[in-house]
Amino acid sequence: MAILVNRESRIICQGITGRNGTFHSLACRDYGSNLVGGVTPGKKGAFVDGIPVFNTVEEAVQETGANVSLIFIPAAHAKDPILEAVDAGIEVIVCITEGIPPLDTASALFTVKEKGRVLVGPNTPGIISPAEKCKVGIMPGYIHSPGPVGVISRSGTLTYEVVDQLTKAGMGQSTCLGLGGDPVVGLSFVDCLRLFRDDPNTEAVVLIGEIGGSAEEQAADFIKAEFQKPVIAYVAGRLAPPGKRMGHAGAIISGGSGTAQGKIKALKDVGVEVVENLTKVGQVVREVLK
Amino acid sequence: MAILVNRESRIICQGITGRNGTFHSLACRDYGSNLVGGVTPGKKGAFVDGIPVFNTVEEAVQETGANVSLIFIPAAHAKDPILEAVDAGIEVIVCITEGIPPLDTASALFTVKEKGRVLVGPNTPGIISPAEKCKVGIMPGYIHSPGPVGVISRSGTLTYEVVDQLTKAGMGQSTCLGLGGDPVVGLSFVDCLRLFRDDPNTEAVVLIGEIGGSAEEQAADFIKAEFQKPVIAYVAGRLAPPGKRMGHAGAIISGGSGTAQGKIKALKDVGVEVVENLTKVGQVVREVLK
Amino acid sequence: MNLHEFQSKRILMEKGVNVPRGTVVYDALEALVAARNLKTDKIVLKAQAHSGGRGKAGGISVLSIDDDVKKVAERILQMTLVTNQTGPQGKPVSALLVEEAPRIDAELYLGVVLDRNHGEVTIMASPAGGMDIETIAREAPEKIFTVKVNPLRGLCPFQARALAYKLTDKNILANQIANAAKALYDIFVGYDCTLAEINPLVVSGETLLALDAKINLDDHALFRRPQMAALRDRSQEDPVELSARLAGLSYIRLEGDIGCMVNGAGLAMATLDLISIHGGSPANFLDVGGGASEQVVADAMNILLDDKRVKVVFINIFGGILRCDVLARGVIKAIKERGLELPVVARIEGTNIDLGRKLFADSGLPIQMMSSLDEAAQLVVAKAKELSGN
Amino acid sequence: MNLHEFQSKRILMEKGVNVPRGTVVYDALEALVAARNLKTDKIVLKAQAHSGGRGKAGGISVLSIDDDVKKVAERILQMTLVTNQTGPQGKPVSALLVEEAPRIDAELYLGVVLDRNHGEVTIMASPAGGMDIETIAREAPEKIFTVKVNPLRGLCPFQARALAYKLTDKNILANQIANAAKALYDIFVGYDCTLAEINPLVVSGETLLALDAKINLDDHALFRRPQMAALRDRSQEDPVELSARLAGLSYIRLEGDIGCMVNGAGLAMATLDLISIHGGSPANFLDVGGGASEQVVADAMNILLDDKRVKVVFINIFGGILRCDVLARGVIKAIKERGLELPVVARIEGTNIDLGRKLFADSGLPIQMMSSLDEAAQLVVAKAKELSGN
Repeated sequence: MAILVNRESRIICQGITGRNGTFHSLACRDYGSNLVGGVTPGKKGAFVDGIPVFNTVEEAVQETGANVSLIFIPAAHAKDPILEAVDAGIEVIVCITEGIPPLDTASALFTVKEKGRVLVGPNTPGIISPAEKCKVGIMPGYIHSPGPVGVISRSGTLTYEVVDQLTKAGMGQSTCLGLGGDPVVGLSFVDCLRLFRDDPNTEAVVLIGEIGGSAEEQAADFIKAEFQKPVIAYVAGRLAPPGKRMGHAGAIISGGSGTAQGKIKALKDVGVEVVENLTKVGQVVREVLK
Repeated sequence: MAILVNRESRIICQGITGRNGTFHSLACRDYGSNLVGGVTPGKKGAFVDGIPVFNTVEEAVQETGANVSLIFIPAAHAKDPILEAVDAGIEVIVCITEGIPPLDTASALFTVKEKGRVLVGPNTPGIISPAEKCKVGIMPGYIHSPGPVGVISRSGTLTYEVVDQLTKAGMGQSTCLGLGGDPVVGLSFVDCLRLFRDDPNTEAVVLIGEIGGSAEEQAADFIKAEFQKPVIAYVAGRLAPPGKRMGHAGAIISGGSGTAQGKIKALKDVGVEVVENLTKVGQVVREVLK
Repeated sequence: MNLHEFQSKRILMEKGVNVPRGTVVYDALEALVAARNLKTDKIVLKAQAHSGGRGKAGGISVLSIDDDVKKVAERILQMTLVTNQTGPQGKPVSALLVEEAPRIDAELYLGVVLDRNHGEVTIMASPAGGMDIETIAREAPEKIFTVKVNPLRGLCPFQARALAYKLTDKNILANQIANAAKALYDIFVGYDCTLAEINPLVVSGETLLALDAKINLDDHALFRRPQMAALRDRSQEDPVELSARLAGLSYIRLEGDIGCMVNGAGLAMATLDLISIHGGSPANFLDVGGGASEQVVADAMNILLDDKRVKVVFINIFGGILRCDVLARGVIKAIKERGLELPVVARIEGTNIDLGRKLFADSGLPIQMMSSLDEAAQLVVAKAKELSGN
Repeated sequence: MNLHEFQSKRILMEKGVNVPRGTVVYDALEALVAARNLKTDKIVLKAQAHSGGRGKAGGISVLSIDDDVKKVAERILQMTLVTNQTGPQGKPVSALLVEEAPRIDAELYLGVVLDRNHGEVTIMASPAGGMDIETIAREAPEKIFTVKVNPLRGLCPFQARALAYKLTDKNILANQIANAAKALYDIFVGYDCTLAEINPLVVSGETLLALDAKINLDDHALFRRPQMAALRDRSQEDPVELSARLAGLSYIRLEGDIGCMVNGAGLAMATLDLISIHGGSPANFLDVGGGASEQVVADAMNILLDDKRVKVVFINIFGGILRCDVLARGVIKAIKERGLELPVVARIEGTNIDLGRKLFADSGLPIQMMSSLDEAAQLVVAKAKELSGN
């Protein structure tokens, strides 16, 4: 078991004939994911290393029964494929694209929510469920291993760092997700915690936050109200100066809100084990799970 | 009992300080309706014959607990007050205004439906529930009487004609509604039939249709599937030439669809008693109810 | 309000849709010059009038440049087009469109309407262009593809693209179809249309051309589209309907001999139906509206009395907002000013009925008052038959 | 990207919001002429620099027209403004805004931001203008009124009106506030802003004036707002941050002495935190990004080595998309071209790690490779302390 994606997921890639689309579609398939098709308007009838390409998501869904989509479309045009996926009935949409204008994301998200779908990202490394051999994203698959720890993060390489520690410490992962580094993203910490709460194969959750917004504070409220499994957290950006975007568009302290200190406090206050030294996360998780 | 409005309804009028707004608000109150307030931006603190006026619907709802609104705002600006009523929590919105650009209505309707509210009209005479002494509209109250017949219509004076016949024939009405003569309107025949189906005080329904659109055909489908009470129908416009708007913007036969003949057939096919001579409607209802 | 083909095509061009090269002209010599300036072999002359079926009615002529263009142009410009949409009185030809006749490899259909049931804008496309959409719907419904557009979200590029790929596999055409769909949607929403249609949209080599186009505007939104309202061609409207509209009345010409004045659109339609049931034939639909003043009622009465075809006038009023006394004053005013040569039957009911009846009685005018609507209708029909000698 | 006050005010004016009369000038004599041309008694000189707190830092001066305007203008134009928002290096003054100082009866606040949690555009208004919104939120949260706007539906007139009536009962002011809210919303959405703010929005008699305005644009949407991108004032940017941005890097200047190169924003922040835990102080945030090429890595290395403050360089890479061999080649390339005078500590992990380690080993460069991140950080901090003599 896992959350959101698993061995039954039927995955398409929107933008499959682009450089990144091709590379990562094949990497996902190599990992074990069920890549059933791809979409590039005007390329119907082509194949990417055996994966059939369609003109529209609607066609791809009709022909392949796809229910998950991985999007690699340049930021300036990325709103449209998200809406296309929603309208075609795709349930889980993973948008890797970085730098989509936030108003575009916000407007697409309105339809995503109205139709009850899941958008992971944008600006996310994606999702991976190791025991299910299902990877829908750009993370290096080999650092993951199956196990009982759910990982949710707003960051890419920082997650790899933590996952690497977990795997090396002998603790595999149920599902790892990146929420995305943009100011407006689809799936939230709370959404993921709700899913992990109901996933019997997840015994503990590592939550990797960063400065900006209030997603961690909302996670804290949710944990207090209805999350019983142990949560270990790390929050990046204690040294970030206000008003500066720390690489991620969403990682910005504005007007004194969204600081790492505030988030750490909120999480500690509801009993979350907050690790201050990044390199100790694996060790702390092991102690908690013992 | 009745549908949609009753003696508990707390009604405000948007545009109460205009000529029609004032006249009909007072006429509704005279009939017995619970007119608790009115809205005209900039007129806060004024009173219309004792009825308090507010700047915004939000304020009016806060101060009066209103849940029904009657709208008299010129067509060019009527979309905004509908949305204002929805956002302020008004449950039943009766829009009398005629001639709202259909794209404006369509766009407002999207929010109305998303929030699960009821829009009656636009271009409707309104709703009246005689036994509840509640009138929210512009119909002449005195021709109505309490009783077991529900009346739904796409027309104003044609309804008065029928109601007059019913009252004179000794058959009162539970609730009478005008759906509105515009191409795009909120509440439909099907919506009303569903409400009348569940209203114990309604024993039969008179459905008054006209050319244009397919509301009558949809009503026929619904009646066949899940409406057991007797339905007596009249459909106006058998002589209407195609392509001409017969007074109502919505009463237009386009490309051979929306004809009276087609609607009459659809209704007859599902066992509805279709009266061809308007002047016999009262008589037929009496026979059916005997 | 309808636009002419040439007006619709200009709007399409502004939105980037290709149309055949051409010029609109108003006389035969101009037509000849325009035809020569096209510097092409095959040209087409198209009558500009608000009606479909212009071809069958002789309003469209495909010619070689060596033919007598001037003579054909002259003939078309002088026509009154009678088609199955115009009624027997026909429509005058307002202008002539002189166009190159392009090579046609395929004819598509593209149209935008408002879906009344869901309040969504609907784009329809079909590979079976050339015939009207109702015919396609009847004969080959599987050849109609539609996209529904939520008015808040607007048309998304993927929707236009998906529709286009249903008509063709060729990318170069699909892109043009998608662009045309977007243009047509923008026109529909941007100008508040009731219909925006390109039929046929022809494939001419690798280019898509709007060979014919129809844009109808919603009268209720013209107030905010003044640049469109300015395109109205009053010569295409029935003069009586036009003057009624200017007086604030809703009037539709029919083919019978009983002049009808009613308040409310539904009751007006029902009145026509009732006359028909009793074997009569109404000359018109006329709704004086809920808020009619004495003057508007008088204007309405004058329109009926001016109509040479009318043998008897039937007034059917259920006073709601319109009070019966106002109605009576208006009717009496009109008759007093011009005299009365026709029988008038009136059935009035509703608000201020007693006052209305009294005004009629006191006027001394020979207006026959009836209290039963059914009997009133029968009487009107009988009188009309008697007067027409049937 | 931020706009200057005078740029923001121009945009507001275009959208129909009143601003004080004024002129932007670039030297003191111009300032004097501009002040006289205002033909008013009381004027204000405002330093144009991308920072709040300009008043406290001496960048804003209210003068009588009889004062020595030229002298004050000269002083301000030559300033480097150091405020609590600029960091110790301050911001140069790019220009001077010379304005009339209007009568002020009340100070309101009006601002638009994007609500990250719900993806709704949020308009905030307060009668407690003049102080910043965070201060109002802390000291008088009941004085902040907000309207959330669904991006598909857009701002409805009633929403702007309702917000306005929360600030005033006077219709003449309420209409102006509603119009200003609409203008600010249109600017926010029309130009893809991260912030559009008027603070204070002053009541001056019966007129509303935007006394100060701040419009910040979203860098990710500048591609579709070329007219806005053209307003960028590069003199307001840190030169190193600017050149890093042009090289495709994300660099933020900090105040310490340890130069950091990391891939990924989160890991980069975490690396700073780790250095801090061990008592060190980073000189910068530097994310080379996932898709960095050898050249981009080399550029990043050069930025660190060019920084006179940097005593030791810390490379922390977890290769995902970025392969460790590419990283190694870029670092080696930069060092080979310029030589190396600083100690470099590298901890690399992930994709192609063996190849990366081998490249470093074969290069013969004195780069200290570590496999434990924690130990690497400790080593870096120790080296920095040693070199600074602490």
